[in-house]
Amino acid sequence: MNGRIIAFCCEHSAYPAADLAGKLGLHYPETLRIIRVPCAGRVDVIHMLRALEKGASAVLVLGCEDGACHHITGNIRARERVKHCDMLLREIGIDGRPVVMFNLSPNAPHKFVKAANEITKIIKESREAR
Amino acid sequence: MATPFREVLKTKGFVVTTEVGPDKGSNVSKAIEHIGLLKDKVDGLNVTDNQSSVMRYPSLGTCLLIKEHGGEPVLQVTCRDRNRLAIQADLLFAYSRGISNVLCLTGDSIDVGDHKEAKQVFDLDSVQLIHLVHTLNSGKDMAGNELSGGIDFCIGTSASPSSDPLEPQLIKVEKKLKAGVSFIQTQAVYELDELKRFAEFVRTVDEEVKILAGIVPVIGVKMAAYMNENVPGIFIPQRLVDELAEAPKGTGVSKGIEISARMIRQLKEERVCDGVHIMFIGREERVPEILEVAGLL
Amino acid sequence: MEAKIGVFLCNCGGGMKNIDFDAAGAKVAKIRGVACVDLISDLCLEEGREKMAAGIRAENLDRVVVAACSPEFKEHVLGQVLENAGLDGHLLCMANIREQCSWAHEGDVTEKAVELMNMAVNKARLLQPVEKQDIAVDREVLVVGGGFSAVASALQFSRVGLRSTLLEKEVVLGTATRELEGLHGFDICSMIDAVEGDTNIEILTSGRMTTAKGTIGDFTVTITKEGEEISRKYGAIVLATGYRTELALGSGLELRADEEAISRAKIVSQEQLFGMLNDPFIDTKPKTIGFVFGFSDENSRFPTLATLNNALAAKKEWDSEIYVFCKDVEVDSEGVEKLYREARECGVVFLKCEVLPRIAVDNGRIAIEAEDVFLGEDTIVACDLLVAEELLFPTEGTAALSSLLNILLDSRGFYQDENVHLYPVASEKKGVFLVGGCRGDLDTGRVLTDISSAVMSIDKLLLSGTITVEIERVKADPQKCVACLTCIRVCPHGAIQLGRVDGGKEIAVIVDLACDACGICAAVCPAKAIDFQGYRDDQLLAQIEAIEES
Amino acid sequence: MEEIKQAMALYKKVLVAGCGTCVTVCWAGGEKEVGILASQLRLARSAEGSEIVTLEAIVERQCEKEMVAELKDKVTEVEAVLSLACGSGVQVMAELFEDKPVFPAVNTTFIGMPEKEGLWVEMCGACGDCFLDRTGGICPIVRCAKGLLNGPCGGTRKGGKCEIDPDKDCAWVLVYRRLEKQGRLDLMRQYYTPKNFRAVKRPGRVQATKA
Repeated sequence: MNGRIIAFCCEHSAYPAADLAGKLGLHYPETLRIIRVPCAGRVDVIHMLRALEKGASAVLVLGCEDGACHHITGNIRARERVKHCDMLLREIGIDGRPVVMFNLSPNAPHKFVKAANEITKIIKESREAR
Repeated sequence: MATPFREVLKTKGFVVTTEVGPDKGSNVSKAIEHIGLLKDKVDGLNVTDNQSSVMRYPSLGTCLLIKEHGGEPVLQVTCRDRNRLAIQADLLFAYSRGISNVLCLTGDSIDVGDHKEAKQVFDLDSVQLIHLVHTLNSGKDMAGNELSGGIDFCIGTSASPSSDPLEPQLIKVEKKLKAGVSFIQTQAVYELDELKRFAEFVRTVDEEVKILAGIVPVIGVKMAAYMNENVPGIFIPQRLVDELAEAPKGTGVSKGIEISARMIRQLKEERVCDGVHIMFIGREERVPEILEVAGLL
Repeated sequence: MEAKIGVFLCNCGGGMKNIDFDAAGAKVAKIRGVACVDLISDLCLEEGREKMAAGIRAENLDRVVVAACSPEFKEHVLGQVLENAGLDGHLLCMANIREQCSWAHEGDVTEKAVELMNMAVNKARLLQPVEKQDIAVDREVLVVGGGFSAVASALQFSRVGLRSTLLEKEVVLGTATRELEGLHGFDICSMIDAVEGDTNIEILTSGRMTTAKGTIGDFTVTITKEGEEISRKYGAIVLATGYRTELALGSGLELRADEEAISRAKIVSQEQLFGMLNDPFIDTKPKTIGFVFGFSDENSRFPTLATLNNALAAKKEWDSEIYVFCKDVEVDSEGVEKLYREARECGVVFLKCEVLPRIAVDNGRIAIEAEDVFLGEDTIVACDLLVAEELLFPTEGTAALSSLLNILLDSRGFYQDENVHLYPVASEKKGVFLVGGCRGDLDTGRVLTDISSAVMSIDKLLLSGTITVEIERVKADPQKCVACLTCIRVCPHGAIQLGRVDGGKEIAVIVDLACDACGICAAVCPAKAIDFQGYRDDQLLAQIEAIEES
Repeated sequence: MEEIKQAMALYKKVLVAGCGTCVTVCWAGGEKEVGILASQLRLARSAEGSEIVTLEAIVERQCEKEMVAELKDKVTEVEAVLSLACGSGVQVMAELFEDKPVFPAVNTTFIGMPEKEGLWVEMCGACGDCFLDRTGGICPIVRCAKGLLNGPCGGTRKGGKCEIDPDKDCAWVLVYRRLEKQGRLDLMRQYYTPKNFRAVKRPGRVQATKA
């Protein structure tokens, strides 16, 4: 594991929120690597799994708030897939490398930073538990 | 010796039957106890066939016990566990040992029982099963082969007068009646009017058939709620639930018995049906109490 | 052939002090496929961009990575630079080393910047050009409805030079609207006159849409009018099908059944009250009037406006005593604050309540009982007339139209806006717009705003007669597609159809004009047959792989 | 998955083979699922500290020998094959490459149709003695939990739902409603003799007689 967190960020919400966080000087862990996607609904289970295979310690999928998805159902589908991916990981006994979905709006940089910090905390706690 | 059930149906004004539920295991002492207690108080003793798809001591075996102890058994046969070969063989055996009443049922689904991974059979359905008994009665098996030594069963079946929607059920009842049965045992009923309507329908198809109303005492509000929610084809009206709720703690069973006995009296007085079939699962020993309160002893 | 990638770094005129650009440049130069690395300090200026174009030409690059600020700002401009240098704009990939690296962290982040560039180079290697094409569009607009929003939309379309058809199911335009116009303060009759005299507007009354096929710029609609079928082509469709209301009687605001019969006539809507106020022959003028509104969570400003106007008129015409029971008076539309002050000054009493008042019959009058949250005590007012809260519902044909056009309805049965904040008058189907009451907007001001933005959007789309479209940016591979219909069923924009390419077997065909490039189809495809240039599976995975290399 | 994981425990290099037809359409064994399963296997192995090499392939129709044969090179390379095809695909694969162990990765359950995107319902039991003409086009053999031929059992729940699952419709109530609508309820009143459950002798074998 190389400690990277892969964050798939929807270009209608999370990506501009991340930009705004930078602009406002809100800091978050350097391990975060953002991959821009046109909609959280573009992110498939295989992308999440491959990120873990390549050594990521966690995967974030960040999409629009409920009811505000630019593509109507993209964020809902993304959440279902994250849930499915979580199930697949539990099947093979992998825990402590979370795959998590958050919803936020483009003007919510604090929520973006919170998501980044929260997942970092989860990873840390599960590492200490082991 | 008990009077053959067929004779009872023809001659007695108000027929009373009840059930003996076999135990899980080979120890039959409890069944024998129940048989002794009930055999002279009722006209027939039904034995359930792996009821609710829970595996138990067989219906056939318990019927033999009843016969041995001088009672009149009614063999319940479902289509769930046996294909047409097994059913025919069992019926031949039963008749050869003096069992001459059979109740033809579809059977609950495997999914509700305790062997959920078993293969369901349902080679026949209940209408086909009735036809099958008639075929055997005529001295032939289903494949048309002659039998050495015929049989002569008195055939009954079941019906659900409270189903929703009711029409498809009635079509099925009509088919069963046309196939030829001597008696119908209904699912538990709590509304007199419902049963009246059902009996009316039955009479339009078959004037001879005897209708035995199903009686299941409800012994508490919780049981009522559970049955309304989970047991298909049963509807317990609110006024009965209220009556149960008002009963002092610890008197639920007596209250249930009282309500059932009242229902039986009404059925008899108003001549709604030709008899009752009492199902008091797990409390067979208190059946005489119902009969007593209902004035049937 | 291996791609020749050029990397252009911009230090934002010294705005990223925690990155060592020389060191970063040296590292990036070693990545496979990188042909040149240039540090340009002013990519946001014309000069910087000219340097970049020159670099592309000089090195004969075929892929470009720019490491600079967020692509949100400059991606389209830099794409143009590539186009000017003879490359397709889609061959650009940006590494966001400013907002998401330098500015997001304290201390030296050179290494992270290099990693981000590595991710971008990995992706750039796999980029492919996307062809563009001008597609001719129909310049006519179909406006469904015949009320205020529909008629006003048609008039505005005419003003910008677009022809439109008004499709109304009733025999004449404005049937339901005529009764509302006084209350809403517009004059539907003269608007209808204007429409009838306008050669840019065709009126189809007693007509219903029976089928609708196609996509933005190219809708084919069949209309049934008096038993006859008419087929027409339109570039865009505007739904202005309005709303209907019901008095919110029930859930508390109701009379007992025995009281109902005698006193029901004393409960009226805003519209009925307006009618009474304008009836010169009214026999008895109510001495006391109670208004109840604002308890049903409607989003509209209209109840406040109607109450204020009606209350002022009743004061003036009848000199009635007036009590208003409401949760909130919403005065944030233009001129409403002034109306509210006027109402208070002439003696209208406002009572703020948190829960819906109870009503009962008292001596032939209607008693309204509620707890005033300011006084903290129960207040009972006996009224001769109660103007009750009204609930809003979509008109009866809404559901049928939505399924014809394949657009969603919200939980209340109104058409669903594509995005409440960003694109309120667009439906999720490109080229279908929603205005006025059918999306829950009632007050005239807001409806006019709806109409203007819809007309502006459509004008921009259709005026030139063509739309420039990216061709096959999202495409199903005919070899791999098994026509399982999954993508067709999930596409939120209704942009995928079953069709044949070059007479082959039936497969999923993505209509470029209607596609909004979300990639949901590419994610769900069980055969992995759909490629989305720029966000292809291999392109996303190439970025992921970069973290392993680091 | 636990089953697959255990089955694969002995091998270091396997072929994960999907099928491009039915199982792709029902989201069980197309390229997407092949990719996910392979990734899951690799992750599981690496979590145990070992490794597994996975090749991935899609066969247009895994029930066709000629099409499966195209995988020869890949199969030669690996120690075992994990097939995401239906039961027949798995068996064709196993027959064709007799020397390699072939493992099924999906449990084939039924012949159905999509009710909506992502939901499939069983429609046909391939009994070989079709009854649909008498039931208004609703198969009671598979859509009734008990496969009854002469009407509903006594277990029908309120509103015409099935005894075993309140989310499923009682097939016989559906039959009743459809036949009622068509004015053909007499079909339901008819008595149907026991069904020929051996219309197809297992193992099934059908020889086309046309051309």
